[in-house]
Amino acid sequence: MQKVTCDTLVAKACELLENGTVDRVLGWKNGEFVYDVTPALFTTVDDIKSEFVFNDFCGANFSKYLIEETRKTESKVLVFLKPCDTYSFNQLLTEHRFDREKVYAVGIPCEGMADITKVKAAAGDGITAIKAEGENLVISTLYDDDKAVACADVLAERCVVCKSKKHVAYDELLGEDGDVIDSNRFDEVEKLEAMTEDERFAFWQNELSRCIRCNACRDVCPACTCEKCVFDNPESSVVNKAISDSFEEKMFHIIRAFHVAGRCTDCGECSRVCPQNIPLHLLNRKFIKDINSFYGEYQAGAEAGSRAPLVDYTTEDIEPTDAVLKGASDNA
Amino acid sequence: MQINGEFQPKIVAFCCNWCSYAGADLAGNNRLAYPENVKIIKVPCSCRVNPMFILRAFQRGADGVILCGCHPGDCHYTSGNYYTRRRMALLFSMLNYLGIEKERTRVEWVSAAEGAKFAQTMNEFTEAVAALGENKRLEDLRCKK
Amino acid sequence: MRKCSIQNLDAVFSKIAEEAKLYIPQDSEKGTDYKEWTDGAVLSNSLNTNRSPKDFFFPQTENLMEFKTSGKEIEIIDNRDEMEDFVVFGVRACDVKSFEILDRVFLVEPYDSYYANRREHGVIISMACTRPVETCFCQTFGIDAANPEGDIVCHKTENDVFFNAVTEKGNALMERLKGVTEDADSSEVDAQIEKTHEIMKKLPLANLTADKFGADKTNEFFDAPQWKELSQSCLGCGTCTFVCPTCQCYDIKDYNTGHGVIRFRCWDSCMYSDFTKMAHGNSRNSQLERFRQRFMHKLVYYPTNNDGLFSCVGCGRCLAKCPISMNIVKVMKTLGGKDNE
Amino acid sequence: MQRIGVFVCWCGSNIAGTVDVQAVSDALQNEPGVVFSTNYQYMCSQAGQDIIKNAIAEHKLTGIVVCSCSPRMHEATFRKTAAAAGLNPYMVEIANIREQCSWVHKDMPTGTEKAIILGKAAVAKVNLNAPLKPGESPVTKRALVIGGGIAGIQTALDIAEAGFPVDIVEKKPTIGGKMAQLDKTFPTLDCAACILTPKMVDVAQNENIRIFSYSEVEEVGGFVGNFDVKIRKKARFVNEDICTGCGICTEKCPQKKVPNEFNLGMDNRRAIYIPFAQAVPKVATIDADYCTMLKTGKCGVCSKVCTAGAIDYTQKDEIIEEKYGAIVAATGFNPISMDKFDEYAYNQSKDVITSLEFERLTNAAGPSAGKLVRPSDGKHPHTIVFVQCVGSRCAACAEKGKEYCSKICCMYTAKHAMLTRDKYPDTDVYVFYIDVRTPGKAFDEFYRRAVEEYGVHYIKGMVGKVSPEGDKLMVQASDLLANKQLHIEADLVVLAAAIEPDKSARPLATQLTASMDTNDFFTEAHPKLRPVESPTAGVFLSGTCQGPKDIPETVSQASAAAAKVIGLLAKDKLTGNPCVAGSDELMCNGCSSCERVCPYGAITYVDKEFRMPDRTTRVRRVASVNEAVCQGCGACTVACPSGAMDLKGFATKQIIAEVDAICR
Repeated sequence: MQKVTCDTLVAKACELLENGTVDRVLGWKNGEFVYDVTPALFTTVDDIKSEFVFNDFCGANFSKYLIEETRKTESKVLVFLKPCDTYSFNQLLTEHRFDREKVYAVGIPCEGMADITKVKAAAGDGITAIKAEGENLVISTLYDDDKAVACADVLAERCVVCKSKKHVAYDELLGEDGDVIDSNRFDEVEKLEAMTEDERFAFWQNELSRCIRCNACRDVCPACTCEKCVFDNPESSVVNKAISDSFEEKMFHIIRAFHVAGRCTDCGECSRVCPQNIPLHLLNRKFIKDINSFYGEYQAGAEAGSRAPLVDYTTEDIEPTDAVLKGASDNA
Repeated sequence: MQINGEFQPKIVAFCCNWCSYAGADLAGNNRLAYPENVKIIKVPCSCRVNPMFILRAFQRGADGVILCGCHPGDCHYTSGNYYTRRRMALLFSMLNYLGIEKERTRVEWVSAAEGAKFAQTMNEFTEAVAALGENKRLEDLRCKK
Repeated sequence: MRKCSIQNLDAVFSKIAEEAKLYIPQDSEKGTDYKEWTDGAVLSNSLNTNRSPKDFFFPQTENLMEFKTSGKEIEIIDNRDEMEDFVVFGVRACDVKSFEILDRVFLVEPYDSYYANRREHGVIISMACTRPVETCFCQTFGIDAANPEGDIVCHKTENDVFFNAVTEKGNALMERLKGVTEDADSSEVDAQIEKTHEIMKKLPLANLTADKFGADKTNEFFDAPQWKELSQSCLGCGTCTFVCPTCQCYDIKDYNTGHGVIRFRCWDSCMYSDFTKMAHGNSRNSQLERFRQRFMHKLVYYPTNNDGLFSCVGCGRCLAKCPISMNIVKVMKTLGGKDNE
Repeated sequence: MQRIGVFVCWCGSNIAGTVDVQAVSDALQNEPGVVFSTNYQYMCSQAGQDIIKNAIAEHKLTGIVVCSCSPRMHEATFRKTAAAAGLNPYMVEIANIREQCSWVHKDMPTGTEKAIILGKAAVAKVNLNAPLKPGESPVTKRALVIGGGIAGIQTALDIAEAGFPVDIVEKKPTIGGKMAQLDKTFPTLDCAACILTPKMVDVAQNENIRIFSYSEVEEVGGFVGNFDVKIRKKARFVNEDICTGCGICTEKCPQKKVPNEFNLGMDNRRAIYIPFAQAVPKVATIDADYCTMLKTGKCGVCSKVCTAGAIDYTQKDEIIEEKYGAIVAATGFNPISMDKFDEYAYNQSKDVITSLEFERLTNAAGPSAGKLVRPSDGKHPHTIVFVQCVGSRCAACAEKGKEYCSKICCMYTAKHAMLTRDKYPDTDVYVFYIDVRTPGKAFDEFYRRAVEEYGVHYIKGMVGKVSPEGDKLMVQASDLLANKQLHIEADLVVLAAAIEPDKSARPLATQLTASMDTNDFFTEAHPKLRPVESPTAGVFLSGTCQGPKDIPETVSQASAAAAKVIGLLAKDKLTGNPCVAGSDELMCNGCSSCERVCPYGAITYVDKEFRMPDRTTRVRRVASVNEAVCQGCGACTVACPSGAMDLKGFATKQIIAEVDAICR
């Protein structure tokens, strides 16, 4: 799937480390089973050569790590950014969350990452090896013969509806830059909008009632960078660790989505990490779709320093009552 | 809440200090009746109303929440209600997306001179919420009696 | 040992459900989870449930008591419902083992009556594994996936399900199931266990051992330099702890409902920044310390206090669910050195 | 825990008629924190206030709730009562059980129940109230007026007359602005220079006024009462203190081909110049773009002829730093560019001119010494067509013109038409209009005189096209009332160009953190009630920078702005509204959301060092609210996702407590 090879990245990382441009590298470290790649900080060429990996499971968005990383020292850190990661990168810059001077950003092209759940569904349990061969992944399992699965069939949802292959921020680009894509990422949202209120309620009740409040969606989110989240702050009046299928999860997810509205770049990390497979991106995407339709196209992170729609206005903005009607087709 | 077998919705109305709260006072001065289900909370500007307050009201048993502010362009703080308008447009659209009945939330611009509009708005809103019945979709069972 | 054909399993379920709530793993497009059995429910074939069955005995949120105020008076209310009997079917060997680990925490002084109440009313019907996957490492902790514990132990073969009641509770339930099961010998089951053992030897983590860890090893690992590297990308979310069948930490909080106060407990995670926060502040301020706490607890502290028993059962849920794919296996391999790889 | 007293007012029968006041005070007695609860006929009366004062002393109350009429009526009264009894006035909350309860609900049970709930909400809020103290800041007793037109002049004079020092910053070499370019003024037809120039002299002579001409505001910091301003005094290469304004240099300068902007480029001036005879300060200025000496180092004629020795070719821009208590924007207007209005052939023919150019053509000091002649050939025009609303009220052509009415064109066109007919009765004058708008003292009479006494042809309809043909201008127009097309052979066409704010206003607004509308006019603090104040405290608006106006209106507003400035500078200290926003620095992540929604520019960011729990230190960017500038709207509190920003007096916890109490 990937156009850049792991070797290219390793060579680039070693080069920048050796020539002193950076003194550490944020990259992916190989795991036990090919697909369990861990974000890691490399400081030596030896470590990079032996443990750095870049494969179809390197979905993690590193931009959020830069907040902590740039606070550590005065020297630069190398970060590899896929096109979607660069939007988060810019958004964090817009919000003054890290010092741009302390980062050396290398843009890497991306043809989409694989979703291990889809791979397992296609190839069966007990995966022992996954190899990329052309447009396919060849999967070995404990119970079946090797199986070739087309990369396109196991793409993560967020990659299927990829919004941009263009890097909006980098110091250096490996390979060629792509374009912003006219994706159909709002289709799923539209499907929900076309439902009746009752159906939508049933849908979300089913989804959100599975929430275990592990906070993974929030903790991975590059827009959720508060020093202390209101839901962790006993002084905030909304702190609550309990789950109660009648209210708390809805409160958490609505407020979280609202807090990142206009700032969410739709990187899709929230849904990727949800252990309960709740399609959380459908909340954020609803806000993005509404913002586009109410206030004109706006892509958070496309431009560092841009003014988010919720801290802006025009005198002719849509009225809330009309907005609700516009926001769901069954209301018309 | 049921009173004498009839459903009585709980309505929370956030009113900005400069226009809508004064509009509500004017409704009082002119003895324009509206349902007692409506309880007003005064805020300096409609832009002080955090979505969390609205969800909190539903959690605690409100059946409808209405926000009143100065007419766009007339905000005492010049731009507060413009932010309110965007925030609530997005929030209400999101609540409806989650299946919360759209009639339960509303924003209305009421000036200090519009006592009659205030009363009429509250009459209509209360009636609409009463027609929906109890808020079951954003309730917190722990808070029910 | 008794058996019934797979086609007749519904009759068994139906019989159990006559007198107790029955929960079985069921599939949905979002994965597998225990759900209450109702007529027509289909037993899942998958290995692990998303959430572990510890929820049945130690639910994520549990009300402990209520305080009602009227005027300036306070009334204390014990709001526990009368517990009804329930049966959990299809629990895997690793998850069954987790109950022993939880029991050693909750059923010693100070005795947890809420947990005990649920344990007393619950019957565990386990299910031997036949198709372990790459993330399984129960063998590391001496658990035999093919031969689980439980009140009743089940083995599913191609055509039949075999039942072997082990405990008093199990025997009592088996008695009730006489009409829907028949006597069977164990040869088919033995053969299947043999087969599963062969597969287990081939698992990628088959050679992982916990020998380096265990009771009284605190000093060996506490200051290990590797913790820094292991914990550096941890997000501090609670996924690993919440999917873990053996994590047992909880927080007790009060919730003011406006009419009174509900005192409840809910799962807590040692990965959270406010974990064990006290008046003076926090005892573990960095994610490194919190991360270390979790793994030291599983591999060293718990065994120290519990006759060498590890508080990990190798179910592999954290391997599958961690957002950054950091997990106990990587920790054991990194800290345990070369022998462990 | 608070010790709260509850005081339920009967308001005679106004409340007690629909609300069982005894039941209310009994019910609230049991609320958390309440240690005393009573009711009385008229709480606002002296006797009622004494009940409150005594209860505060007797029960050591830390907070009180008055269930009474609207806080808009008596909140101030009860706050004073509390203060008199030694309680912080912000520990008082009012439950509005009259306007919002007894007066709008009919029967006793429902009225009583609602009153109890409103009382509970107020009690819940007071439980979380904290004593508030308004902040104080000193006032620098000096004002800055930006712009030296008639608006700035009037404002500065009024402030100076009241005894406060004022500085005027004018970007041109002289003050006077647009009015100095006008010939006569409507509706009295007195000459603009005659009434303006004495005022300019007054400014120059007033000891309290300093003029920074040929200067611009470079940077504005600080806040109301305490602005720090940097002013760039552009190099004019003439020592102002020495130059006597004799004008010899402007006659001897060999560079003669500089378009004279005062006459809108209709004639030329020298490279060293004094814009007009009555300029203030009357000091020469070298135009560096044209001066041969400055460009090539060869010439020096002006220096040689200057007997005072005022010429200084080495002069550099100078930055002046000054503190001000108040700032007045008086940046004025300009006619819009006619470039986009090809249909009127403005760029094709010299004989299509704007109204301001017409002013200069008819002015005795203008390029034709006051003789109305065609710019192309100097001949007297016999047919003149005036076109109204060129670029004004242009809703459909917003990319070309302006949506608003420029307000002054109807009147000055009537003036131009009338003066033309008066001086040159042989001239045919046509005025094409959409509407004629003459609301103003003696305005409509003026317009009617133009039509009735002077025989100006007023035609309702718009000019479609002006085509130069030979030395004529063929004007194609429609007469809407007669419903026919007109073709007029004109000698001169005068366009009433829309006016727009000066281009310097937008960057200035940014520096002042003052808001603007979409047309770049400054926004008022309130369009009706605070029309001369900007929403940004300490910034005031004078003249057309706020919206189109004529001279009388401009002068009124200029004086109004001055009155507001004087009111501010007369204070030694400013007492703020204590209900202001505040950021919890431990929570703030410095994301800038709050800053972006603040209408007052009250939020800035500072880098602060924090000690982390693990004993390391970390420098973080955090928001800091200037309490003197914050007006307490609360927009920032919702923009802040961390919940770091809160509003005193309307804190999140307080509002949530009210919500809880109401929904209970």
